[in-house]
Order: sequence, then structure tokens, then C-alpha cells
Amino acid sequence: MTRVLMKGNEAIAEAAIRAGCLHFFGYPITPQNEIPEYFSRRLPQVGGEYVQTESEVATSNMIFGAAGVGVRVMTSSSSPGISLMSEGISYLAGADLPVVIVNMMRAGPGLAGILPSQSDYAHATRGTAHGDFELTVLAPSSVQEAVDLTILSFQIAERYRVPVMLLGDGMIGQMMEPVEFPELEVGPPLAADDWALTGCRGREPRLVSSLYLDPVELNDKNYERYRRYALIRDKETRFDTYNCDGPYDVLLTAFGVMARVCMSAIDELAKEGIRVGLFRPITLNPFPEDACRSAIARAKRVLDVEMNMGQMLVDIRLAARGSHDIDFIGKCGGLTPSVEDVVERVRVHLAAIRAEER
Amino acid sequence: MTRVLMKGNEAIAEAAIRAGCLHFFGYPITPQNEIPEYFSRRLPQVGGEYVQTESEVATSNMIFGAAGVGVRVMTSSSSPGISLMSEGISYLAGADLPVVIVNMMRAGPGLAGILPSQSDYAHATRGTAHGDFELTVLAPSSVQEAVDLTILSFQIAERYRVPVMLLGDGMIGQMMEPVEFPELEVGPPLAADDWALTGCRGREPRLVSSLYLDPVELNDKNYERYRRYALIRDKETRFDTYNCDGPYDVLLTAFGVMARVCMSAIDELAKEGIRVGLFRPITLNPFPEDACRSAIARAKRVLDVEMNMGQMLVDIRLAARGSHDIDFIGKCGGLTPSVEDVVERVRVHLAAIRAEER
Amino acid sequence: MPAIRVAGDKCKGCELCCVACPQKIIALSDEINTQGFRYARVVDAPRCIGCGLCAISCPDLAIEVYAEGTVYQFYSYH
Amino acid sequence: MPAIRVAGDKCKGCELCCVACPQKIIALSDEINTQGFRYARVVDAPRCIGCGLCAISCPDLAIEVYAEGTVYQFYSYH
Amino acid sequence: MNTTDVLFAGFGGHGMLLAGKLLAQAAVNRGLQVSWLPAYGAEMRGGTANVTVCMSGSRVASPYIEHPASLVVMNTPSLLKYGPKVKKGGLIVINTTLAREPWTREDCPVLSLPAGDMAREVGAWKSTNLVLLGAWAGYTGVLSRDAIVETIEEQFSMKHAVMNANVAAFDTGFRQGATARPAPGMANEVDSRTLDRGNAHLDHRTAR
Amino acid sequence: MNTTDVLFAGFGGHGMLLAGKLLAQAAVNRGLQVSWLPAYGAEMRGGTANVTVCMSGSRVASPYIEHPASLVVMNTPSLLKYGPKVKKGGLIVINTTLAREPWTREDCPVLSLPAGDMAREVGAWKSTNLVLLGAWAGYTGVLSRDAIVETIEEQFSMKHAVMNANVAAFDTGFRQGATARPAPGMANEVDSRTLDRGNAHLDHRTAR
Amino acid sequence: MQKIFSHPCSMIEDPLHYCPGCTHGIIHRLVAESIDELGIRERAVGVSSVGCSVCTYKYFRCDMFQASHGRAPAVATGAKRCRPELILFCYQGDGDLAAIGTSEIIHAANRGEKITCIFANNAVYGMTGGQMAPTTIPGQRTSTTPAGRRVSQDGFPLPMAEMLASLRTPGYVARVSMHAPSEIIRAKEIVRRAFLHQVEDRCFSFVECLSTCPTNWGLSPAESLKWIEREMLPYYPLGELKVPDGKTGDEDEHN
Amino acid sequence: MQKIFSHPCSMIEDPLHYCPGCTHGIIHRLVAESIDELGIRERAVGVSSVGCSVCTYKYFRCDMFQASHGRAPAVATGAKRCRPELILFCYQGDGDLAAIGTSEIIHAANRGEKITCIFANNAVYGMTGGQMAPTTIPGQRTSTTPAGRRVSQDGFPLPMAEMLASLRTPGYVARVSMHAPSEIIRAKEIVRRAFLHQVEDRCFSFVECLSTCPTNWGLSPAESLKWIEREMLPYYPLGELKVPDGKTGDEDEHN
Ligand SMILES: Cc1ncc(C[n+]2csc(CCOP(=O)(O)OP(=O)(O)O)c2C)c(N)n1
Ligand SMILES: Cc1ncc(C[n+]2csc(CCOP(=O)(O)OP(=O)(O)O)c2C)c(N)n1
Ligand code: SF4
Ligand code: SF4
Ligand code: SF4
Ligand code: SF4
Ligand code: SF4
Ligand code: SF4
Ligand SMILES: [Mg+2]
Ligand SMILES: [Mg+2]
Repeated sequence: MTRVLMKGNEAIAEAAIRAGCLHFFGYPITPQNEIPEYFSRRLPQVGGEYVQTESEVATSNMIFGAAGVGVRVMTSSSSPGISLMSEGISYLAGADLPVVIVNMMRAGPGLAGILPSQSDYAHATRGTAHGDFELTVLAPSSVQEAVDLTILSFQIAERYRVPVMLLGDGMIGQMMEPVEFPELEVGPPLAADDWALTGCRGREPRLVSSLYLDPVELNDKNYERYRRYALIRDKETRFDTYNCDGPYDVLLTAFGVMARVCMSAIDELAKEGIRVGLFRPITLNPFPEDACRSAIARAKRVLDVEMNMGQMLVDIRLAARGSHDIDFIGKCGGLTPSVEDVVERVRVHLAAIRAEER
Repeated sequence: MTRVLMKGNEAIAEAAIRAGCLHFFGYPITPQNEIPEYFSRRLPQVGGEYVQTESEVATSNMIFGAAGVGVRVMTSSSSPGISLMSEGISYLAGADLPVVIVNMMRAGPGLAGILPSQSDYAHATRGTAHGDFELTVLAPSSVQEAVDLTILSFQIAERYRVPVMLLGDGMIGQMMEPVEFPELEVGPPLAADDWALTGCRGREPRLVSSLYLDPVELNDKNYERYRRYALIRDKETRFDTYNCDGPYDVLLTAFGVMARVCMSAIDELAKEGIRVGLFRPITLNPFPEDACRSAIARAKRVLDVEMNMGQMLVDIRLAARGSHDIDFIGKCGGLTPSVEDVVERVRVHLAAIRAEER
Repeated sequence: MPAIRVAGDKCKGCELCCVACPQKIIALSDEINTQGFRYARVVDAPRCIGCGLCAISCPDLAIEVYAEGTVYQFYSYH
Repeated sequence: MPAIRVAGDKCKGCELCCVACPQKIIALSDEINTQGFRYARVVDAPRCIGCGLCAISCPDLAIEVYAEGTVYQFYSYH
Repeated sequence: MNTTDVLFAGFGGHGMLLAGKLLAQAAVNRGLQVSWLPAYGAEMRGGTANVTVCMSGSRVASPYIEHPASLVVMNTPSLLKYGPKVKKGGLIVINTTLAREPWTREDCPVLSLPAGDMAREVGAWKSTNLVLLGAWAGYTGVLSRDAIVETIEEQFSMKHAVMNANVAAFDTGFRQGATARPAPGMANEVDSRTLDRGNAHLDHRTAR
Repeated sequence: MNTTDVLFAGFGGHGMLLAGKLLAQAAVNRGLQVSWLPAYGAEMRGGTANVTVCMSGSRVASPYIEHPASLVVMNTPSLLKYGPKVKKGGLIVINTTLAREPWTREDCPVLSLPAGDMAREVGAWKSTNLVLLGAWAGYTGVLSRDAIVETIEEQFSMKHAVMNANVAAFDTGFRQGATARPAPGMANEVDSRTLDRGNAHLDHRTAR
Repeated sequence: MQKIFSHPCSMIEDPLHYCPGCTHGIIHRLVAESIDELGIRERAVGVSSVGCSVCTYKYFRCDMFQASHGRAPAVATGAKRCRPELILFCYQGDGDLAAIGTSEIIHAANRGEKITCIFANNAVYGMTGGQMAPTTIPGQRTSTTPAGRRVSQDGFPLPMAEMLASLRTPGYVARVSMHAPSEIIRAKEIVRRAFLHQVEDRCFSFVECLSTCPTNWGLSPAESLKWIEREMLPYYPLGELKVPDGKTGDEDEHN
Repeated sequence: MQKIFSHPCSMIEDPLHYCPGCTHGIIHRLVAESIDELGIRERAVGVSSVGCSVCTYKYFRCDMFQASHGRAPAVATGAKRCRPELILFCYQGDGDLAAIGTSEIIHAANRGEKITCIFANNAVYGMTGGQMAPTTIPGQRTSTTPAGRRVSQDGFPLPMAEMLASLRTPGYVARVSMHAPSEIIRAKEIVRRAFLHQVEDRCFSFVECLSTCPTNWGLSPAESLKWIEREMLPYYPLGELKVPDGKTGDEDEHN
């Protein structure tokens, strides 16, 4: 396996192709344009199909059609484009279609800016659209992890027949890092034998739909889907910790690239013998609540660091169950909390802890 | 003041007109069609303007234009239509425009069904779209309250320059109840003297925009907006309780019409001398967390009742801060938890409490 | 002799067949079918020419047309 | 005698004025302006006929046209 | 007056929503608290059309009633669907013109009348719903005849023919209801009904 | 090798992103962990174009660096913006062909060179970026000349003229960097630099 | 006796849920008959939209999608691009296709997606209770134009077929009507041609079908047919508006 | 000396942020000049869209909206319906108007909104780095059509002006180009007319302006003008495609 220096966006596209995704539908938007551009070059080479759509609304419905005929399919966009897909995502979930959607977040709300941001956490993890459903959301913190999670996204999507979102801050799309691709080359064909619309030769006609005229049926269907979500929660919840083996006074919580800023801060403080832990959810939904709770339980103080106004705080607070007040550093609009910001705030907490102890 | 028997949808439209909203833009969707239909009849009579839009996407941008020139404006839709407005709502919030959006929720996800539901709680209160912003959300439980909250919605929207959502389950739109309208007749003109686009005669040109090219400016703008949200939280948070004066073993939590189902259950149990309390948030966002916490603190058990898969549970759990596990009754897809369902579950809890006491 | 058969329970009594029939031999019965509609029936069967215009016009696919021997078609449908 | 004035610091050196000028009397200087571009200037001022085509073609509104006395316009612009 | 409720059930076009609305409006006119909650069908043509009307002297809590205190049905499908849901002891009013199959519930008073035929008899072809409303009102006495008739007159003041037909239909039903001793079950066990039959201050009625 | 980082800053078209990419690729070729993080501008034409390259023998934690360990700037605006942000003791490499105004920081070694002119001198008009990269590499010794030159050759193997010009530009910069004693500040206080100058197992270089 | 007209195989036999006299049912039949005749049922995939025909999927005996409001052509595009061997058709109403779905149909047509779109234009939003559609006729009363559509306010009816015909990308665009047996016969042939263009992998095809909505028009089914003829035809002229270069269906057969 | 040509008052004097030779700047000027000449600056409200011209609001000295991608005509509709005394104009690129915003422009035109839309068609998504637009020319290489736009895959360029002209609702629809001074002069008059139709409360007006994108076309500004002429004109014929009944602007002046 060779290490290739690659932009996150391109690495994601290549990873998807290695996972056997030969169909991509998308509409341009910064900062993810390298994804469609890469697909537009590569897919014709591997016998796939790249379609530039007329809008993100159309995109979300095209992948509905593509997944419905049982092919592996992906799209990507960035924040405002993802908002436009809201209704479509609800339909995808309602029709139990496996698709992978990449969101390279940029600053919001509205047009706002194109600089990196993490301000779609809430939209991705809660209330993506109308109706009862959940989006499985994975957040990579390095280009290599973006590759790995892209492949995992397809696996989860297909295993549980759910739409999956890969949620990156703009940074991870634009950043280059060396990556290794697993030698899947082309993934196994999607197992859609019993539901995909492939023409009804030799079998009863099939239906891909989110419409249920009978409320009892719809209620049952929702409960069945939530049982699948529970399975995902059981089997697929992922997280990472850093420096959490020993004792620590302060726990940092962060996701995506922000977690690496926190790691640098931790390293910085470690030079002075100060021990700080880090909890990083990899699956933002399902959120690794129990693991987070254990990590919190061992800390005196908890500091959440995000490139937004505190959207993951809800999940950290739910995990804490009131045991800790959660402090927060948030910058948005394209600003990034720095190593220095984190170090400084940790020192404030350490001072307070010391004062309390006295 | 006379009491008129009116459908919720029509009462909302009339209340808006009384509040001085003479402009309505909307696209048909069940179960809120009486709103646009009412406006289409009434607005020409009062010198207003009814515009039937080509889609909900267009709608959300038309009200952007209308609010931007400083007029009071409203739209309404139902779940899938509201999802399509996601991007537009983010722009409205980002440009600080006061508008009122009605969502008469129907069952989801996807097309699902048109029966009443509460399954857009999460979309309304969290992660309505990309970016950091919040929607102020009000949930009426009677037609009279729908009238009152419609008027309040305009007041909040204009006072704080935010989009406000009136969130009703389909029932409240279709139901008739006697209502009284306050004699506002026509509300005072909107105070938009210092920001609305009215032509730059005698002043500098103005801009209505959500774009901030400088990240520092955008960051500051977001913080400024969140200070306004904090003000709303301080001044506008509203809730209701029922039967919470005396002691109670079980607390019910519910919003909208479901709270009235709970009230019937409470009355039913009261006949046997069983005391059960009810906490009903009126502002779903900002959620009355402190009041909810106090109500929870006095109960042994908490039972949340919703017409969805448990979307308000997040807020109840946050309020509880881990002090109670929250039990839940949820039906969705157009099914409604009944008085009997609630009574029965309360009995289970009472039995458990008694068992514990022994 | 050509003939039509109306599936009484699929008929919704819309009378489009009555309008379409060049022989004007279809009318609604006074009876009500399982769907609650008065349904179409032929009132003067011998005059049916088997043209099929009734069937073509029926939105509810309630009419079948039968013919014996050679059928002359005045228009091409199938 | 008509003349043009190029706002050197607004010019981006695109040469569209040079192309448009029927007298071919505009060229880029070798100097660089504050924006970092070689900018347009008139190389043979006396031959300017004040037609304004350069100004009309400039995407950066960098050109003003001046004339003395009566101006004959061969096209209507304003 | 305690809270009571009634479910009107039929198909679209049967006018059950209107019957419920007239009742609700009459109750509002008499100062009651009221809710009128239709169960609208899926975005489809035809199908069932039902409405639950709750009335109360104080406050209507839940407008959504799983087990209604009384039921007025137009046809067999509605009867089969909702008949079993009525509260024990609740009144069931059946239009036997359309619901011909024998049906009964031992624990409820059942008032069967050929409302369709009765409407035709009084020349009010399209007012079967009003006959049924009249029967329900006559039997339960929740609202007086006058209260409802005034409302009918008010609502149809622009269409005199319809108004007269509706009043006639209502009256023929009302008479039937007021004098009926419904079979089977607890026809005479008036107390087991949750309805409070003679609330004078609400009803202003002169005679039952 | 410890982690180190360098910020390349200039305007769009100056090739600073490319300089960073060549460095990053060279580091990858030498088995290092690397991140290359551009600061892309708003959706607008022109403007700044910067990239931060982090290199480490073990693992790059934060790719986002507020205070870089070294800075390579193409022009005045970039210098004014990022010069003050460099870590105390960090190296600052300045292209005086475009950044002509005198500028200094007392607490950093500053290596000023007329990279634009030098590029032209070796016939590589468009390779000012490579001169600057060379100077940085020569001075810091983080990667050997060969490591970077091999990468240049590899990346431009299809365009020989460009390749040769780039190598020439790099070399002229490298020589300058390797021999420079930058003014002012701690030109000789090599230890104060966070860069580890002579990491033999990584660099394979024969001579400094 | 020989059965010379009956139910097409590609439709199930259950009763349709449409109102009496609603010509959605006829259009369905034309589609099913075309599928039968071309022998493509086993590779046909239909896309039902949101409108009264939302349940179309129940009636066709082939694989079906139920798409979101207005987006059926996007769904069909996604499916067709991934499995070109399938025959994709959309069935959409005028609210669906000419209002919220304007963009999707235009771009599918303009990209030349090899799909077949059947467009039931009944000048009104049937399912939601008869609101004005972009295709509503001037003066027509609807639940949101109580005084009739005013051209000064709402413009003229949107001519979808003409707009699609104005595109340069080759395609087949036609308008037919259900208002008389002769038109239905003509429509039958045109719907079949539309499918044929896809079967022969030629181009995008689109058939606008003028259809009734007796319920929301407040007319009897028979009056509704006359209403199409009198009110709709002036705005919606019938015929083949566009045929792909050199291939106009069996030209000899019909003019 | 008399100044016979200079900066219009309705534009600020700061440098524009466009690439050298990008004709967005010329189109801006035409708009500003028209506003000046009609004396409507103090009641003009512009709507800038999302594309390279996203900052248009910085350049016009009048009230401005910044609208979401593609929806400027909806924003303008909302504003105009509420304050008909204002003069609303949109400034949109081809990605914005002809892709994501297709529906909004068509319906604004079809309802006959009294707004003026200026459409800068440069056959590419400029701002996002030169991806294919619906208006891209067959064979044109873009960052998402590395082998050039293939008609079989992506269809022909979308003729927005023709499509809008096919609507029955009265309106003013024209196409102009920036590729030569003579065309700019013609364009100037047409843009003015478009505004005039609004000022005189007549109808919707739309001007498609063929514009360059030297950066993403990979051509010099001068070559770009030639490219418009050679590559774009065959697909985008210039002229007034539609004029409102009985009122065609100063017809005598320009054919
Ligand atoms: C996003 C969204 N908006 C609105 C609706 C509501 N809706 C359902 S059907 C319909 C219109 C149907 O009209 P048409 O397409 O003309 O079909 P018809 O019923 O007339 O056959 C609308 C607006 C919806 N389901 N989804
Ligand atoms: C919803 C949404 N999707 C995509 C984008 C990204 N985006 C910004 S500008 C643009 C296209 C611009 O192209 P065009 O309209 O042709 O303008 P030009 O830059 O060519 O002048 C796109 C796709 C966005 N901002 N919002
Ligand atoms: S086949 Fe022809 S003649 Fe016979 S009933 Fe039908 S329409 Fe009339
Ligand atoms: S056309 Fe069909 S549904 Fe209508 S009356 Fe005739 S047989 Fe019955
Ligand atoms: S005014 Fe005419 S002649 Fe003079 S420089 Fe400009 S283009 Fe040339
Ligand atoms: S056209 Fe304008 S910007 Fe271009 S070179 Fe001439 S003066 Fe400069
Ligand atoms: S409402 Fe109209 S379109 Fe819908 S089924 Fe009835 S008649 Fe047909
Ligand atoms: S990218 Fe193209 S459209 Fe955008 S400013 Fe540059 S030349 Fe103009
Ligand atoms: Mg319709
Ligand atoms: Mg463009």
C-alpha cells in the first residue's frame, strides 16, 4: 500500500470509487468542488456515470432514483446545498434507501461565507427535515479517516438501509495529507436483490415509496425503522479518546479537525506535566453517549470546543446528565479556535480547580 | 367581543390580518389549505396581496423579499413544504428578517401521510437548516391560543428581528373551536425605518443580506444574533402547567393538542383521587428549561407524551439533568395517543412507585 | 353481433360512455352498485355496433367489448 | 481635440480598450499599478477621435472621455 | 354541564361534518365550550368523513376522543368501524336506511331509525344527516330543539328552501329521538349515560 | 523529528500553494507525516492564497496553526498580515522583490532575499516561489536538497523546461538559505529555532 | 365471441380511487396499453408523483417509485442513468410538473434524458382541493382564485409543452386531450410513440394530456369534457409540437 | 473640455473585484446607466444573486438585496408585490438563473411580475471554478467536463431567452452580447428599454447578456470576446425575442 498525498475531497471521491460507488450526482458548491470534479474525471474511466444536476433539490431526488434501482450512489455538497436536500433526505429515509451524502460544511447561516465551519452539526444530527427519522452521521478528523469513513458509510448505509452523512468541516476537504487506500478496488455489488427496482421480470412488481396511507402501517414502519436505528446505535457507535488513560482534571470534547487542535493543546500542556483528556465522537449520530459519560465522569471540568455556536453541546450535556456544567469555546463564520485559545481556557479551569481545592 | 366558531387554520389567517399582516405567500398543501384559501378571499378585501407561489422554495424567498422591504408577511405550509424552506429560513435568519411561518405538521418522513403529527419538533427547534441560528417556535393547543400566538409571533418577530414559527399539529388546523379576536383590527405599521429597503431617497443605500465576507464580522454577527436569542429566552419563554399546584407523583409533559389529551387523562385520574401534573411548553424554542426542571423535581416519575418518536424528549432530558429517567408514549404516522393510553401508563407508574415504597 | 360488458362494480356512473356511444344505447341503471353509484348498462343491445368508443372513454376500465367474426375498424386504436 | 483619461489604478490591463479603439492608439504601459497590473494608456493622443468605444468596452469603468465644442456622435449611446 | 361528546360518522357527501358543525354552533350560541374535530382522510378521493364534537359548560380538554360518549352513524362501514368504540352505556344512533344489516351492542342504548326514508317523507331528500342529528338531540336532550333549530335557521338564512327542509328533517328526527325507547340494552337505564339530559340553564327548552 | 510547520503566503497566482505542496510531497516521500492546509479565500477573485504545511516524524496533530514556526512570504500584504503571527524565534523568509518596504521583527531570524530577481537571473521567471522554498529549506535543513529536488523532478517529469527552471530556482534559493546568516535578531542563535536542522535519518543529505 | 377491448395487462383490475368521470383513469390506461403493446412491462419502472395520481403505483403492474412532489423526472433520471436498460416513465399532474417541478422537467428534457413523461394537465390542484395551478385558465374560479384567475395578477396559463418544445436538445413533445373518443384514440398513438422513442433509445419524450377534474371544476363529467374543449383548447393547442430529427413516429399513419 | 463619458452615478467608484477583462463590469455599467437615465436610483432595489456577481450590492448605489442561489426573481417578486412603487431588478449568472433558479425565473415571467432581470450568461459557473453550466457550449471544456460538454450526455445549451419568450404572458425578452462595442451600444439601449417597461408598469422584462469568463475559459480577455462571437452566438442569437403587445420600446430607433 502506497501513501499518496491527496486533498480530502479527492480522497473521499477515490475512496467511494474503491468502495464500488460508480455513480455520482452533484451540483457545484465551494468548498467541495474537488469531489464532483474528481468524479467527472474518474468515473468515465471506470465505467461509471457522473451527472451534474440542475440543483441540490434535483440531486437528492436523483440519488433517490439511483439507489432505488439498487446501485451504490453518492452525492456531496456544502451547507446551503444540504439544506436544500432536506426534503429529499426525508424521502430517502422514508423509503429506506442506502445513500451516502457528503457535507463539507461552510459558514452559515444563509449565504454567510465559504470558510470552514462545523455549524451543520444540529441539522445533520437532529431535525434534518420533517418527520421521524435519523441520519447516521460520521465525522472524520483526518484525510485518512475521511477515506476510511467513506467506505464505512457505504457499509452502514447498505447494511441498515439508511442514508448516511459524512460530515466534514471545509478544512478536511481542502487539506492534503498522505493516505492509503484499502485494496477493495471495486466493492462487492450492493445486496438489493429483494427490494430494488430492476424490472419485474419473473417476480411481482416492487415499490420504492415513503407513502403509507394507513396510519397504523406508517406508525409500524417508523417503529421498525427506529429498531434499525437502535441496531446502528448498538453496533456502529464509534469514538476516539486521547490522553484519557491516566488521570485528568479537564476533559476536552471536540469532533472533526477541531479534535486535532485540541490534541495539539493537550500536547502543549503535557510539556508542563498537565494532563488533559480528549473525547472525540466519530459517529455524531448515534452519539456515543455512554462513552462520553464515562469520560466526563472522570473529569473535574469539561470544555467543549467547536467551530460553531455550541451545537454539539446538547449531546455533551445529555451525556453529562447534569453532573458537570459544560464550558464552551466556539468560533464561527470561518474562524477557528486555536491551540492557544484552548490552552488558555484550560489554564483558567486549572486555576479554578486549584482554587476550589484550597 | 363575540365568540366565533372557526377552524384553526382560518382563525390563524384572520388573526394575522388583525395583527396587520396584509401579505401572504404560499403553496398549497394539506392540512393547511384553509390558510391560503382564507387569505385569497380576505386579503383583496383589506387591500392586501395574496400570492400563490410556484413552490415552497420560492415562497421562502418571496417572504424574504417582502420582509426586506419592511412589510409584515406570513406564509404557511406543512411538513414536506417546510423542509423545502430550510435553506430560505436560514437566509431569513441570517439577514435578520422578521417573518412568521406556520407549520401545520403532518406525518413523516417523506410523503408519509397527511394525518396530524408532531414530528417536526426537532426540525423546528434544532437544526432547521445549515448554520448557527435559531427559530423561535410557538405551539398552540387550542384554536384560541393559535389566534393569540399568531399575534404574539408577529410581535416577537419584529421586536427581535427573527423568523418565528407557529407549530401546530394538523389537528389544530382542522379543528373548530369558538374564538375571540382582540380588537387590534390592523396592527401598527412595522418598525422597519432603519433597515428596510424602501428606495434610498434622502439616505444612504441599504443592504439586506446574509453574506459576510470577513469571518471576523460574521463571527461577531452570529454572536450579536445569539445575544438577541438570549433576550428572547429571558423575556419570551412561555409555558403552562395543569394540576401542578398540589403534590403529584407523576408529571406528564406534552405540547400542543397532546397536552389536552393529557389534561383529560389527568381529570380522569383525578376522579379516583390520583394527582398527576402536566407541564406544557408554549415556546418550544426557547424551551422553558428551568420551569420544566422545577416541575420535574417535584415528581417521582415523568411521562412524556407526543405524536412522534420522542422528539421533545431531548429537551425534557436536558431539563431533568439526569435526575429522572423520562418515560415516553409516542404514536406517529397520524395515530394519536389517547386518554386511555395515558391513563393506563400512569397507572403502571403508580404501581411501580407503590412497589418501590413498600 | 357485437356486445359490451360493463363491470357494474367498477362503474362510477360518470356517463362518459353514454356520451361517447354513437348509438346512444348506454344509460345509467336505477340500481346502486357496491360503490354506491348508479352504473351504466346497455338499454338497446341489438343496436351495438361494437365500435368500442364507450370502452375507450371509460375512465374506470369498466367496459369490455366483444365481437363475433370479422370486425371492421374505423380507426386504429391498438 | 477629444481625449480620454484612464484611471490607472482601476485598470486591470485587460486590453479590451485597445481592441475596441478604432484608431489603435491605446496600449499597456510597462509600469505596474497598485493592483499589480500593467495599465492602459494612450500612445498617440492626437489621433483620438473621442468616439468613446474604449470607455464603452472597459469592464472596470477606468476610462473617461472628454471633448471640446460640438461632438458628432456616430451612434446613440446615452 | 359536564363534558360530553358525540361522533358523527359517514362517508364524504353524507353531511356528517355539517351535522356536527350545526351542533357545535348551537352549543356555542348557548355559551358552551366546544370543539369540532374532523378526522380528515388521506389525500384521497371519497372515503370516510367523521367529526367529533365535544361540548362542555367549563372547558373542553381533549378534543380527540378514542371512545365517544355517543355515536351517530350514517352507514354500515361507519357503524362497523366506530360502533365497537363507543363508551359503555353510550348512545348509538343508526340510520337504518343505509345500515341495514342487524347490529347491536348489549351495553349501549341503540336508537335505530330509517333516517333516509324519514327525510324523504318530509320532502328533505338530502337531509338525512339532520334527521339523525335531531334524533340524537331529542334523545339526549343535551341541547334543546330551539337551540339547534335557531342555528339551522341562522346558517341557512340565505337559502330558505334548504333551511325549511333541514328544519323539517331535524324535527322529524327530534320527535323520534325524544320519544324513543331504544333497543336493546339499557334503554331505560338513563343514569348510565354520561349525558346530562336536562340541564335547564343551558337548554332553555320548554318541552322535552 | 519533532513537528514543525511553515506558512507560505502570497496572492493567488504566486504559486505559494504549489511551493507548499512540493514540500509536503517531499516530506511524504521521506516517510514523514504531513498536512497541507490552504486558507482558501472567500468565493471571490484574486486575494490571498496561503498554505500551512506541518511535518512530523510521528503524527501531525493540529493542521491549523495560528502561530507558525516559520513563514515564507511573497509580498508586502502577506508579510504585514502574517509576519507578526510567527512564533517567537521562528524563521521569516521574505521576497524583497515584491516586499520592498523595510520590515523586521526583533525576536525572529529574518531571511530577506530578492527571490524574484534571483529567479529571473537563473532564467526561471515564474519560479519565485521555488527560490523562496529553496531558501527556507537551505536555512532550516528540515528536508535535504535532494529530497525536494527529487520531488520537483517527479512532479514535473512531463514538462522538462518547467522542471529545469524550477530546480534552478530552488537551488539558487537553497544556496542562499544554507549560507545565510539572517538579520536581525538571532541569526546565530540556532537553538532558539524550533526546527531540527540536521535530522540525518530523514534527510539523507551529504552536505549542508 | 372474441374480446376486442379489455383491460390492459399492465394495469391491475381493482377499482381506481379517482372521482367519477376523472380522466386520470383513461390516461393510465393509455400508458398501460402502450407498455403492453411494446412488450416492456418487465423492464418498465414508473414514477408516480404527488397529486391525485399519487397512488398510480397501485395500478400499474410494473416496478414503481413514489417520488416527492415535482421531482419525478429527477428520480427517473437517477434511475435511468444507473440502469439504462430499464424503461422509465413519470406520471405527473400540473401542480406537480408545472409548478413545483418546473425545473426538474425542463432540465431532464434539456439533458435529453431517455425517459417518458406523461403530464396530466387538469388546470387545477386536484388533490389538495382545487387551488389555482400555473395551468389554470384565465377567469377560472378555484379555491384560491375566488374571483377567477386574473391574468394581471397570475399571468397566463403556463404552456409546458411549448416551453419544452423550444429547447434545442432533440426530444418528442406532444399535447393530447381526453375530451372526446377521437382525441383519446389519437392520444393513444402519441403515448405509444413517446414510449417507442425511449425503447429505441432515441430521446426524451413528453406527452401533455388535457384531463378533467369534475370535482374541483364543479361540473359533471360530461360538462367537464366540453369545458376542456371550450376553455382549455384555446390555450393548449393539440398536436405533436416537436419530433426528434428525422424520426417522427410512424409518420405515414397519422398526418 | 466637456466630459462626454464617465462613471454612472448609480455605481460606486471603487474598483470591481472581477478578473481582468470579465465583462460583468460592463453589464453592471449598463444597468447603472439605465437607472441614471431613467432617474430611478432612489426607488431602485437590486437583487444580487450567488455567483461572481454576488457582491453586486457593493457596486450599485441603491438599496440592495443579496438573495439565495437562484431565487433572486422570487425575492424581487416578494418585494415588488409589497411595494409596487419600487423598481426591482435582479442580476443573475447562468448557473444561478439557468440551473438552480430555472423555476423561479420562469414563474416570475409567467406571472408577469413587473421586475427586470439581467442575466449574465458566461457559459460556465465562474465563481465556483468553472464547472459546466446548463448554458455551456457543446465541446466546451470545463472543470466537470474534462472532455468537453457532450450533447449526448448533457444536452444542448439551455436557451433561457427563447424559453421565456415562448410564454403567453406579455413580457419583454431580449438577448444582447458584450463581445464588441457595437453590441454593447445595442445592449445599452435594450437594458434601458427593459427598465422602461417596468417604470411604465407594463410587464416583466428580461435581458440575457452574453458575457466572458476569461479565467475559466482559459483565454485572454480579447480572445474571450472572439469566443463569444464564434462559439456562443450560434447557440444564442441576439435580438429582441419578445416585446409586449403594441409596445416594443422606441421601435423607430432600433429595428
Ligand atoms: C413539497 C410539497 N408541497 C406541497 C404538497 C401538497 N400537494 C399534494 S398534491 C399537490 C398538487 C396536486 O396537483 P396536481 O399535480 O395538479 O395533481 P392533480 O391532483 O390535479 O392530479 C400538492 C400541492 C406536497 N405533498 N409536497
Ligand atoms: C444552494 C447553493 N448551491 C450552490 C452554491 C455554490 N455556488 C456559488 S456561485 C455558483 C455558480 C455561479 O455561477 P453563475 O451563476 O453562472 O455566475 P458566474 O460566477 O458565472 O458569474 C454556485 C453553484 C451556493 N452558493 N448555494
Ligand atoms: S361499442 Fe360502440 S355502439 Fe356498442 S355500446 Fe359501446 S359505444 Fe355504443
Ligand atoms: S364510462 Fe365507465 S364508469 Fe363511467 S358510466 Fe360508463 S361504464 Fe361507468
Ligand atoms: S475615444 Fe475612441 S479613438 Fe479615442 S482612445 Fe477611445 S476608442 Fe480610441
Ligand atoms: S479596458 Fe479598462 S481595464 Fe481593460 S485595459 Fe483598458 S482601461 Fe484597463
Ligand atoms: S379531485 Fe379532480 S383530479 Fe382528483 S380524482 Fe377527483 S376529479 Fe380527478
Ligand atoms: S471567474 Fe469568470 S465570471 Fe468570475 S470574475 Fe473571473 S472572469 Fe468574471
Ligand atoms: Mg392538476
Ligand atoms: Mg456563469
